[in-house]
Amino acid sequence: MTNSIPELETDSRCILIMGSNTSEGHPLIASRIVKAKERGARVIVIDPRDIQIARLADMYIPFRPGADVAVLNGLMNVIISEGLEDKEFIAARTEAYAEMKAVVEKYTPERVQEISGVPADMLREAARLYARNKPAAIVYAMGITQHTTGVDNVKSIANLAMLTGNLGIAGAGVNPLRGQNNVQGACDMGGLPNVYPGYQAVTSPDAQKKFQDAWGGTADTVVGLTVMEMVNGVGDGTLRALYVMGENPMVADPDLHHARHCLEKAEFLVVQDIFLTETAQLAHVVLPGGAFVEKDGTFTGTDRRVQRVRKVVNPPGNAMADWEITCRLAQRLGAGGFDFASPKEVMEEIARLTPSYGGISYERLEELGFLHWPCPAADHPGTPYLHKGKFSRGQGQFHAVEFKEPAESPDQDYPLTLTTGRLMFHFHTGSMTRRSEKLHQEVPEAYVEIHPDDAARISFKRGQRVRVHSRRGQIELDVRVTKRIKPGVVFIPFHFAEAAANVLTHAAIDPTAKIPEYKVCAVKMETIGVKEAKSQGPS
Amino acid sequence: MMDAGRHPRIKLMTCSEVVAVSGYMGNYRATIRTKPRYIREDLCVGCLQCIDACVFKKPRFPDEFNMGLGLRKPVYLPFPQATPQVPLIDPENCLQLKTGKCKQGCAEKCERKAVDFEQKEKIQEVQVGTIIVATGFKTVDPHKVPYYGYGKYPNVYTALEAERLVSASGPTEGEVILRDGRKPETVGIIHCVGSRDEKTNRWCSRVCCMYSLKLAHLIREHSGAKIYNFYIDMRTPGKGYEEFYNKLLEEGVQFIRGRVAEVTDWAVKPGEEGKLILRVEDTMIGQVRRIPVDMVVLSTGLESQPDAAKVSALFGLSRSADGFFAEAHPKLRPVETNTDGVFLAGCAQGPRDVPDAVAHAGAAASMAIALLNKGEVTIAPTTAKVVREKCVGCGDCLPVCPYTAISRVEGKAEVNAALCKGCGTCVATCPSGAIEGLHFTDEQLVAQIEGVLT
Amino acid sequence: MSVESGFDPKIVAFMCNWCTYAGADNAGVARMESPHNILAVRVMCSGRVSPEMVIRAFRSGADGVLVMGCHIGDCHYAAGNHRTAKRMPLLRNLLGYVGINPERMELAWVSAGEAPRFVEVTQAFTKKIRNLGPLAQEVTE
Amino acid sequence: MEYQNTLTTCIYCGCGCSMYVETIDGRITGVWPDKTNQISGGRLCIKGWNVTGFVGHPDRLKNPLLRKEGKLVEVTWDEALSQVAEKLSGIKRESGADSIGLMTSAKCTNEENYLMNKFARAVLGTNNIDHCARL
Amino acid sequence: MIAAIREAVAERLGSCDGVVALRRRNGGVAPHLFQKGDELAEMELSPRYPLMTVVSRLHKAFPAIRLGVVARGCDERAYVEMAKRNQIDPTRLEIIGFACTAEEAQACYCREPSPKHPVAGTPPAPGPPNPLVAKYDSLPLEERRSFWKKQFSKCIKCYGCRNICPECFCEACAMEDMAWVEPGLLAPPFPTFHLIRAMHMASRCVACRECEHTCPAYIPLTVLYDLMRRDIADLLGYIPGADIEAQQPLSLSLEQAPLKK
Repeated sequence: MTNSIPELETDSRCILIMGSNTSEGHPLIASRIVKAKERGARVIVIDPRDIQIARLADMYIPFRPGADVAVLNGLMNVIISEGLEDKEFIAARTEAYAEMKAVVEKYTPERVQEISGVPADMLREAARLYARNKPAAIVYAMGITQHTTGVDNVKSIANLAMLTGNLGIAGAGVNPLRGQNNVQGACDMGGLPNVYPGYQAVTSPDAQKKFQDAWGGTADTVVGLTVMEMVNGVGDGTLRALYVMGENPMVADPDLHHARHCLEKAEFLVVQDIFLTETAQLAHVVLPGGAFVEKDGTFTGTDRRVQRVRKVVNPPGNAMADWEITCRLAQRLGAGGFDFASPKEVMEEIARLTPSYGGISYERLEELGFLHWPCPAADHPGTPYLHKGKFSRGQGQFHAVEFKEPAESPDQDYPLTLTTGRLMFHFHTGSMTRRSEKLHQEVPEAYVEIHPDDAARISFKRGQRVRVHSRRGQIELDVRVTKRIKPGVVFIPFHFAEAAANVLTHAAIDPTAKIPEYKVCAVKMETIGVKEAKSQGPS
Repeated sequence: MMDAGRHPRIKLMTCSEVVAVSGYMGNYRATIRTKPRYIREDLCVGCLQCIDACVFKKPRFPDEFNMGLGLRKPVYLPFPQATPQVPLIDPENCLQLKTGKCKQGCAEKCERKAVDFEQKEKIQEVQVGTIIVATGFKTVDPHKVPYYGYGKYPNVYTALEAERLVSASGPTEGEVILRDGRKPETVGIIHCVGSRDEKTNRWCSRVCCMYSLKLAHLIREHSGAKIYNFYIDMRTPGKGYEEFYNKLLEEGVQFIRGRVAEVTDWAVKPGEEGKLILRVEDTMIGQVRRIPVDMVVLSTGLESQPDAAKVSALFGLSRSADGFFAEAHPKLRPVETNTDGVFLAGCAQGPRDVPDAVAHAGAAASMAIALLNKGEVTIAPTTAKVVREKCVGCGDCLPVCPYTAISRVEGKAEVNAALCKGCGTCVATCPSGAIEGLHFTDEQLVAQIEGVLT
Repeated sequence: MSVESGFDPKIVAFMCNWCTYAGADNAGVARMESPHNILAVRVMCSGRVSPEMVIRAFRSGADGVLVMGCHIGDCHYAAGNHRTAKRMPLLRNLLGYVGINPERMELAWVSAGEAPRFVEVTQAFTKKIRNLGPLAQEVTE
Repeated sequence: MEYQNTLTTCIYCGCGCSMYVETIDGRITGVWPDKTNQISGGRLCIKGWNVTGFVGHPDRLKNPLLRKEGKLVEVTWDEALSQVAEKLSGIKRESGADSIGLMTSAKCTNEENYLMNKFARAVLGTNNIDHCARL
Repeated sequence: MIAAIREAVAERLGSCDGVVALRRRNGGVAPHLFQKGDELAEMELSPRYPLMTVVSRLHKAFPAIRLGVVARGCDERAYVEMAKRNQIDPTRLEIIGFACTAEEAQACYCREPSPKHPVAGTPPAPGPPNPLVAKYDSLPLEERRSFWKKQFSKCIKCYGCRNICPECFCEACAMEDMAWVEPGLLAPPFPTFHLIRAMHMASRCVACRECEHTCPAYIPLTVLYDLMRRDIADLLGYIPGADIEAQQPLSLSLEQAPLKK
């Protein structure tokens, strides 16, 4: 996030939520938005599903999944045509505005209505609401990114923010809500094939030299493989070994039949986790890790907020904290520089090698509770919001982005659009939440949300189950009929391995980010026998 | 009474009362207090020598059995057929017990040394399977009907006192002699005293008509006096009862249908001096008459014992509006109560005469024995059951149960299925749904709600 | 919404087995006319009806709820209805506080012998609910 | 008799709520929301309140497992680590570091991610390290 | 004020095995069991936590220990209701009470902003009744329904109101009972989910306001609970937390605890 979460409550005068089921995905950020609403902030929600956060929105705009760029360009079209853009900000701090403007002018509200189903006047009203209430924050999540046009979507959002000067000021910004507790930290720490810790590019010789000197040895300057490529790699033998820590690709990866096929053929698979997940069951070696209450360390929240994690109990049996396992394994391989006594010392090394974490230490965290990176020096207070005065790359770059259809759109054979996503009560592949009794009892098994019209079309009756087919596979599920979804669109949560949504999704990925398109694929549905008639209540 | 005393499987505990009861059907524990008799039952053979040897040569104290008409000594046998045939010593009047200074003639006279002034009150606990409450009735206190002059005029007797007068073993060996020694020539017997009357008891006590007829017959036979019976309705429901009534009609007993207004000694007409005058409206001839008599007998009705409230609390019984103990069902279960294992026998449940009481008691005994013989008991399936893991022991349910079927065991509630009647009030009271009402569980009732609404 | 509009209210009536249920039975045996809207759910004692059950009845689509039992003092289990007499007024107020018309819920003592009273109570209540109109949609969506 | 409240950060979504995990004699007995945290401010979602729900679950892995004749069998740390070390160094020798891939985790701590990235690059010498940020 | 309380605690550590209070730790404040030798300087008085829940857990975990607790008015009232329901053993607890400040009493709309025998702090004037109660109580029916439906539609079913409540100590909770509430729905079904708790609060709520402070959807829950407390006082003359001897009336018969109107 370019800005920090509290600003939504205290400073934002308008919050545009797109592709984020905030109440379920980020409940306490939704709580800040509820408070902001009470303070008079305007809330716009753009989502194919009438999610809970939409119920307190000033404007709720349902649209066709995958048509994100069209809608965003449409908003910018209205803002420019009505002269609501921040001309001064554009002139002073951006570049390549003209090319973007040329593309955007083609996206009249009428055309956008045709592409995305958003009524023209609703689009105009939303654009005015966003432009006229500054500072305005854009909040988004996987609804924007999990597309073959994911990068385009994010660029369009950046365009919209820069167009209205909503960057570098409190309460504004482009705010991706990172889904996991430490996905931000994992990226910060170099858990990506193309960057060292602190986003220092692997392709830069200086970076390579820096780490070569620090560690006494490092990889070459060629970008490594992504998750998808690694899975394919073990499948076709280009990769002979795969070491998986705390991940469950067997449920999280797209096109699970393909993923299973590859992983089963891996020559050597090591899985380090706290449960025998679906992936671990295929492994040659399984190493028992420690849960978060069994180790010390830090997490970095979605607004770059570094906070302490403290050990409360010992790991069960002979399980060991993950950092200890990595150190022991490294020492076993004769490597130096892994004899850390505690995570505190690891953080000291991180601070030395990662500019943005330069001023972060356990002592400071103990006293302040948290620090926002970038925090270059020990006396630096941390940076709640970025791009104040100047973009790190200098001038903000506009991108001319054309709308592209998603990889797979509905057709006669598969008339419905499937979108997948999260639930309040579960987390990712459910290995933790489905083993927490109070969460399991809320949603014990998978279901599909369908609109009454779609239900009627397959003459669905209460208590029946359905089988959902895609070109990749099929799964059987319970059903929840609700008006809170756009007709023609169905939703399946992806937490349930036995009815994995990702059996249906396809593996088409965004060319740059290589992120699979979970949010859109074409499916069809048929009813199957009645499960023992559960009292569904008056759904 | 004799047979019960001697029956090997009946343990007769006289001078005793139940002070506490706990447990439930099949497992009752009763705590019994036995007052001291001051004569050892195991030693005394009933020769009654001690009575003669008492320092009081002549009986001086009112004999309760004869309603105070006769007298007795401090050491006495309550009544001739008393079981066990063992005298007892009245602590209020016995010099030794009252003052500690007496020649103890009785003790010396008794060769078996049965007299024991040191005897103390004894408390013991008894394990029983079932309980039969047969605490009987009390006759209506005649003072409640002041206008009949009981206590004001000496010659107004209650039926029970009259009974003692006509009894051969009574104070007057059967002679009907008034308190002032005269023999009555005319006797008036008033029915429904304290019965069928808003001011006292509304119910008919069922037995007074017949015992009034019996008294009429006996008094006439023993004293030759002229008998008047004043009644509202002559109720002779039993076998041979109506025939007995006809016999009395033939013997010339005067029956006047009307409720006696009052009994006074105001002599107005000649021949009324020294007599008790009963003013009554004779509804047969529609006139008010004044009947002078020498003696008045009040046929008092029956009501529940004064300590019925205490006894009902003791055994967990409820009481019907008339104060008698409430039976489980008036027609179908007259001897059972709402607390399983506790039965009612005789007038404790309501007024009835001897044959009915015997039949009622027989029914109670058979029900109790049937229960004991079965060894185990089939209880209603719709009882409540506590799911121990869910119960946090807050105790909100404990005071709810009218049958005290819920108790706290190791910090958690537990329902005693034998006592539970399945009303389900505790199930609804429990905030965390820790008590399931079998056959009426929440799920079943919700299914019904959903069923009727679709 | 008056009668013509075809709104036929659904009223869940919790009836105690010993008094009201028997009273209803007697009403039927005596060929008395009681409204078909009354949907009976038999419980052993009115004390068995928990507030949660009444709320669930509304949630499941009832337009009105009647809780019926023995008169105070007549309870087959001595004091089951005492607790009902205390819970239901509290619940009735609470329903009012969250905007469900308290008139939609009533507590009525009807003994086994009062068949006419059973008919009178149910008819009056049904008429009242008919005037109040359906609650169902407001609660669920 | 030991009663402790330890402040930690939630394992689930990216909000970054923090809470105190309550332990009595080392046993986890509850969770208290941290009222001073800027985001949660004394409030938690259902996952936050039940954040320790899975910790004591019987399914927790307690010992390293090694696949022998197709079945995963419990082994000692020593045997497991040496097996992994030999295999990885052998593959690195025969086919080069880039024939090994590593997946780190968004649920592990910064320190653990850093060490994993250091292990991949410094020890093995490959840039094949990614995690599910992109999933 | 805090100095006086620290002294009282230090002295109580003589007779008690430990004193439950708040402690500053890891950059925040949390409940803690102070025992002999602990650093009392770390003790704090706010932000508030339901300390009686901690006392209850410790009493159950250690059946023999004797505890002290630093308590405000609402903590003591919570203790009274919990002791009555066997969650805290009164014979093994000593209360070190202190009065709230005037602002705290105002903020909490608290009628009794002090325990009965405070060790420190002079009891301020009671706070005004929550103005929202009168306002929503006077709204016409339709407006009330639309208001509460909108409020409850924000609920994210975190169970926080129940988890933080000192009076919600049930092992199994009716709000999670499938018979009453269909699981897994957001927002939870109106009105079942919320009215179950409101009904239970009638004879238990001691108005400590923690539920409202911990609600992520900022739902004015205590408006409902204040109304329920008013009702049970009017109907049955019972004030939760007032008298440890008084049995809660809903379980008693009409003879034992009659209806006042």
